[in-house]
Amino acid sequence: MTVTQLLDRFISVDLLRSLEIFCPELILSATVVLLLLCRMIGVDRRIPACWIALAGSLAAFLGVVVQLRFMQSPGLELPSDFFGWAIGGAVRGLAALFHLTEEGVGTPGPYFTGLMMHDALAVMFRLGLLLLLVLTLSLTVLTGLPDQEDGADFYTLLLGAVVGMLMATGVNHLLMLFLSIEMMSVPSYAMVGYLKGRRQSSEAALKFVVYGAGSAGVMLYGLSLLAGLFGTANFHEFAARFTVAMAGEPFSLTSGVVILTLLGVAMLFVGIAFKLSLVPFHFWCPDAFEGASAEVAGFLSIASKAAVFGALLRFATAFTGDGESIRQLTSYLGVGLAVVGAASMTLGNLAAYTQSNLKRMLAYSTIAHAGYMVLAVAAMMVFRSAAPGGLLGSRDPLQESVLAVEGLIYYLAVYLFMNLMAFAAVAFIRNETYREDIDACRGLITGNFWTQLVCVALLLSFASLIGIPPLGGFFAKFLIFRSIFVAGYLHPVLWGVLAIAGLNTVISLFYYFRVMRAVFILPRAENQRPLEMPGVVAAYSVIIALPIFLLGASPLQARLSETARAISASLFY
Amino acid sequence: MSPHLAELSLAERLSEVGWLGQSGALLAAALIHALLVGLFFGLPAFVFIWAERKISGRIQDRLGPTRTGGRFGWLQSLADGVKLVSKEDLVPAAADSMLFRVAPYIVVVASFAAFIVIPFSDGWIAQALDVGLFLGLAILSLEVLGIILAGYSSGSKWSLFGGMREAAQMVSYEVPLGLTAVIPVVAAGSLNLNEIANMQRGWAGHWLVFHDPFTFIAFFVFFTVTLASNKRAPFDLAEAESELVGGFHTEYSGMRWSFFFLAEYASMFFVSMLAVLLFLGGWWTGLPGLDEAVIAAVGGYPARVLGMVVLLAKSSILVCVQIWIRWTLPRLRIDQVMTTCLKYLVPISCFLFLGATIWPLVLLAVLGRPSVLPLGDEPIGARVVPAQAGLSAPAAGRNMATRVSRSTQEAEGSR
Amino acid sequence: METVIFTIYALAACGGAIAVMVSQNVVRMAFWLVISLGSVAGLFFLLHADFLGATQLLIYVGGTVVLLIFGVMLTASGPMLTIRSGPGEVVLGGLVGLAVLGMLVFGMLSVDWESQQTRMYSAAAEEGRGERSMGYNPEGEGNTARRLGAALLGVRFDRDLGRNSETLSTGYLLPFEIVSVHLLVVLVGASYLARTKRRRPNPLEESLES
Amino acid sequence: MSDVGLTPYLIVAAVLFVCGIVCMATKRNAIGVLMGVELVLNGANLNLIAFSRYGQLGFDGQAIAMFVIVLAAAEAAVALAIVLNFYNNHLTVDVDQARQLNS
Repeated sequence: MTVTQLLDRFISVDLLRSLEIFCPELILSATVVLLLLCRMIGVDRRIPACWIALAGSLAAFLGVVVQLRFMQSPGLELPSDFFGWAIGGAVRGLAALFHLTEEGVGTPGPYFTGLMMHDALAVMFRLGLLLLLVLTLSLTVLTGLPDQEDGADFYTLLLGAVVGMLMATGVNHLLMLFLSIEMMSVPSYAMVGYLKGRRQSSEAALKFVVYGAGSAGVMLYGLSLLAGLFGTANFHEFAARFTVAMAGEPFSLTSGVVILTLLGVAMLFVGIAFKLSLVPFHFWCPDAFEGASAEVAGFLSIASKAAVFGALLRFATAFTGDGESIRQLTSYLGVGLAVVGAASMTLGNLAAYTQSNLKRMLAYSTIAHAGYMVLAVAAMMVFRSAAPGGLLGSRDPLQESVLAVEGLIYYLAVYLFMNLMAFAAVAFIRNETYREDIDACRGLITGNFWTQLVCVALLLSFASLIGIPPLGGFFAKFLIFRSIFVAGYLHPVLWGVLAIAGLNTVISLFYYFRVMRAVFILPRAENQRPLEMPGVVAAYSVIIALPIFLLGASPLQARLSETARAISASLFY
Repeated sequence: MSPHLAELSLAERLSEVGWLGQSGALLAAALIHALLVGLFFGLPAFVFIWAERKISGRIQDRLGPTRTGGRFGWLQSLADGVKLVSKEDLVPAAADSMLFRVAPYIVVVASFAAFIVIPFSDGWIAQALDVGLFLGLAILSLEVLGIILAGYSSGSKWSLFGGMREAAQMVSYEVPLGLTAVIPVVAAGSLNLNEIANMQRGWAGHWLVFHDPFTFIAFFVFFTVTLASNKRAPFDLAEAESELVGGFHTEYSGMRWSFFFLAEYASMFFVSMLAVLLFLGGWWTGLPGLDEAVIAAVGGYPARVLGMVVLLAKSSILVCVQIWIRWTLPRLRIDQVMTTCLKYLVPISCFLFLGATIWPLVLLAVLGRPSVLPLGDEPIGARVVPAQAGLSAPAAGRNMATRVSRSTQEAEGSR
Repeated sequence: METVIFTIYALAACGGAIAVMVSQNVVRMAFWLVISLGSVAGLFFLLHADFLGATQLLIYVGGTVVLLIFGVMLTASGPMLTIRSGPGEVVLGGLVGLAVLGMLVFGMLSVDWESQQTRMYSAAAEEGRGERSMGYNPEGEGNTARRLGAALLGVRFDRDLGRNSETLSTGYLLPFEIVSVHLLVVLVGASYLARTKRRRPNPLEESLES
Repeated sequence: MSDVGLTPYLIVAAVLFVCGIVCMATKRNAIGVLMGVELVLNGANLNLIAFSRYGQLGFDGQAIAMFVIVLAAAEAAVALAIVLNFYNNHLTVDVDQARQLNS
């Protein structure tokens, strides 16, 4: 093959398709440039930066919607009923607008010469992330976080971080893993320090950046060990290469390959655990969230978690395969993850109990929820390590891992709405009372009608965070607990983890209840007037709180859960 | 021995001598190169300090410097050297003594090491790298470290101000420096200085400065930026003697002080050589007839010595221009220095860079060939090593330098 | 000869790193860091990664460290320069460090790298990728700029040329392009943070401050 | 010409990494911590390039190391801006003095 042929081939086979799949990221990047250009030529006096950012992220969101549509029904067939036909027609129009085609977006598989992976999972995660971006943008517009002058800076950072997150959901290469984690971290350091005149904010940013840079360094070292040991940086070659490297030796902790692999994975996990705020690497989280504004904290708590879980799923599945030694490794990693998860939820819930600052309390609750979610990945790893026809009996390990990942996806979907609602409520309360501690919420229910609506939305979100039955949070937790229970047949340690998780759910009840008590039962302090929130704030709260219901006890629940299962299956088949 | 040195034509040539043997030839080649690099580093200081005195004396009508020190005052530099060596080496009490002592060495080592990437003539290069230009700029950028450390460690506020100014200035000017240095690279398609210089063989119209309008402007921007990165007037804020006493070297005396000066003149010479190699045809005279006549008359190898003389002459002219500018223009203020860089030089060099990348495409579309001047038989775009040669068959197409030198040798051998 | 050069660079790199760790003065730390990073650049040259060595010198030593020293000068005033760490921390950190180092070195020594490489090579050959060379092609040593450039373009001439395979080898077009967006965003963020205080105060912030 | 082989490079990289880790753990000056991070990143880069020369990683190691250098520079820039911002607000760069947020 000659140089020209190779170039032609690269452009025609790979590049054009990759660019199609990459369209949401491209749109966001273009929006960033547009934002800065507009400020340079002074257009931002007439068109505020937030509208440009919102338009860009909506466009990217629509692009992903079309991609998802292609994934679900190849060829974009039009359904017979009128609404389906209208929606299908609109999607077709959008597809033509974005130049998305069946050959490009519709076919799953690696793109950009194997650096990234395109499948339903990636598309779904990106859809969620872009939805969150749109919601966060609207929230900042409502609460007026960036002023006219600095709007372009803030939205540039926000969109830049989201580009990194979108990429993290589809990583298939160690470099892309590191790159996407850096791309989401570095702008978020700056976002945490966004209120730069405020002492707390700069302190939070300093802690975040110092710990973040350190964990990124450790992660990179682990990455270099793995890449060197396996002689490749592509995820899908890892399992095979590990088997080759072991060369038939038994799996033992004295073998150099095993030591280096475990060290490498552990170091790489340091970086991932840092972003997920899992237990030994969680200490930045309360400080950073307390110092940052509530909008930024809410965005980071959801978005960086979701994106990194996407990356973690892919990284974890790279270490699963056939062969005795790789099975051993997988089960070690799975049990290790489960222990980390149990530790995080315990510490998070216990520490949250003593907090008086709302954001700090929510930060600890975030740590606990990350613990629940990582259990799903742990269960998935344990299932993947099962030898065929082993202890699981009649259950199919692969099917069970699909269910475990389904639990994670469902949890993340619910978590998006319930956690965003909680942080949005903090922002609304701050705007009214200029305070962010639990006492500030006392007697919130005595406010005007709109304030009461916000209170109800907050109640829904907290109830779902606890996992009270009819709401989405319950089903999400149930799915994960079920997977952990089944995985316990393979590793009895997981039953212990399950017991801890159950206990934690009870503990969490108390601190969420403290806030609820302040909001609904305690009277307003003497010298404080009842709050009067604007109606648009209440409308926003209702829009976010509604899906918490829909994902719970609603006719849609079964369909949503099925969608999540189909999506999680795309990771394995 | 480092693998690169073994490929050098000089070593190959020496091994033909016979009684030297293979390793002896390598050693001899290494010695000769070390000597060359050392000379190129050390001599400019003496020559150009003398030149600076003479030129400034003429420019400002000051007769003193033109009358002292032997015939034409050539002994003056030597007398300076003797004086500096015999002076006491003081370390102030407030200084951080270790850093204070080390800082001049960093500066000297940086500007000395930069010369290893310079081809003095076709193939005469201490370290034949295909990233020569990039490495040269990288090493040159280390000089600032020594100056900052000197400024900081002196324990004097004048020095600290000087160091800070230097840091701010260098860090900002590195951007346009890099961008303008890349423009001839874009035109030539190589980072190898030897290759770039050899591509400018032939008529002076082949010199990259005349390659397109963007390289033409880029040359002047490059020259301006190198003035700043060498902290030469009008950008000599780091040592502005009328405001900061002596800037970063206020507290230095004797040998250590002279090291800073040695380094300054050496890097003046270095950037001038870089400019000549990148834009002004390197060791080619610009008259193909003359080049060929010389090669035919004295043979390929001695012709390189003459090539080196050509390179030296061109660079010396540029150094004289630097001196001329120093004694003509007033010093800028620090804010003016930063504005010049960030508001003017950076956008200009970005624009030039974009232009230089688009130019060949425009020419191809309009004229159907990648060069305006129909000079010579091969336009510069065609002279770039085909990508395939460098990539798929590395042994065959190692780099142009060795190939050119080999072909010259073969020609000699056949004769 | 290579061993001698390697020893010099390796000792300088490790010595510099240890001095950074031990030193208590920030500016001296920066100096030792320069020594260490510069020697690492030397090791890169020894490993025939010329472009990387030059990049290391230009970006790390000439850029990042200068930036760090700049930061030291802007923030350091007298006592801040030598903030000492407590002895307990030092002992604990040292012990943990030694443990990690011991584990890493033990792992590295107990892997037989040569046989690993042979096994990987034969495995790659079985998968039909036998053209993949052992290690970085020593024939083209040092000639890295063009290879790297082509890889950043997204096409791996060094691997895919002369091979009729359906799949293309990993090219780095995407990171190369997207890193520019990242740098732009980061630049905006850094300049926002380092800019002087805004002109009109934000009432929200003031109230939160009190 | 003698060849050094892979292991010595890996050990140098491990020493750099560990020095960086200890530096991050023990330094109280924020800029000192950042210097530790630089050391860690350099250890990783040296690993990558050593594997690229002697291991099966091939040219990918150099490409990855290239991006790492760029990303590290970007990170250092933001970190430094944050340190400056912190200094403006607190008049210190001591990380242990950053304890307003502990409750």
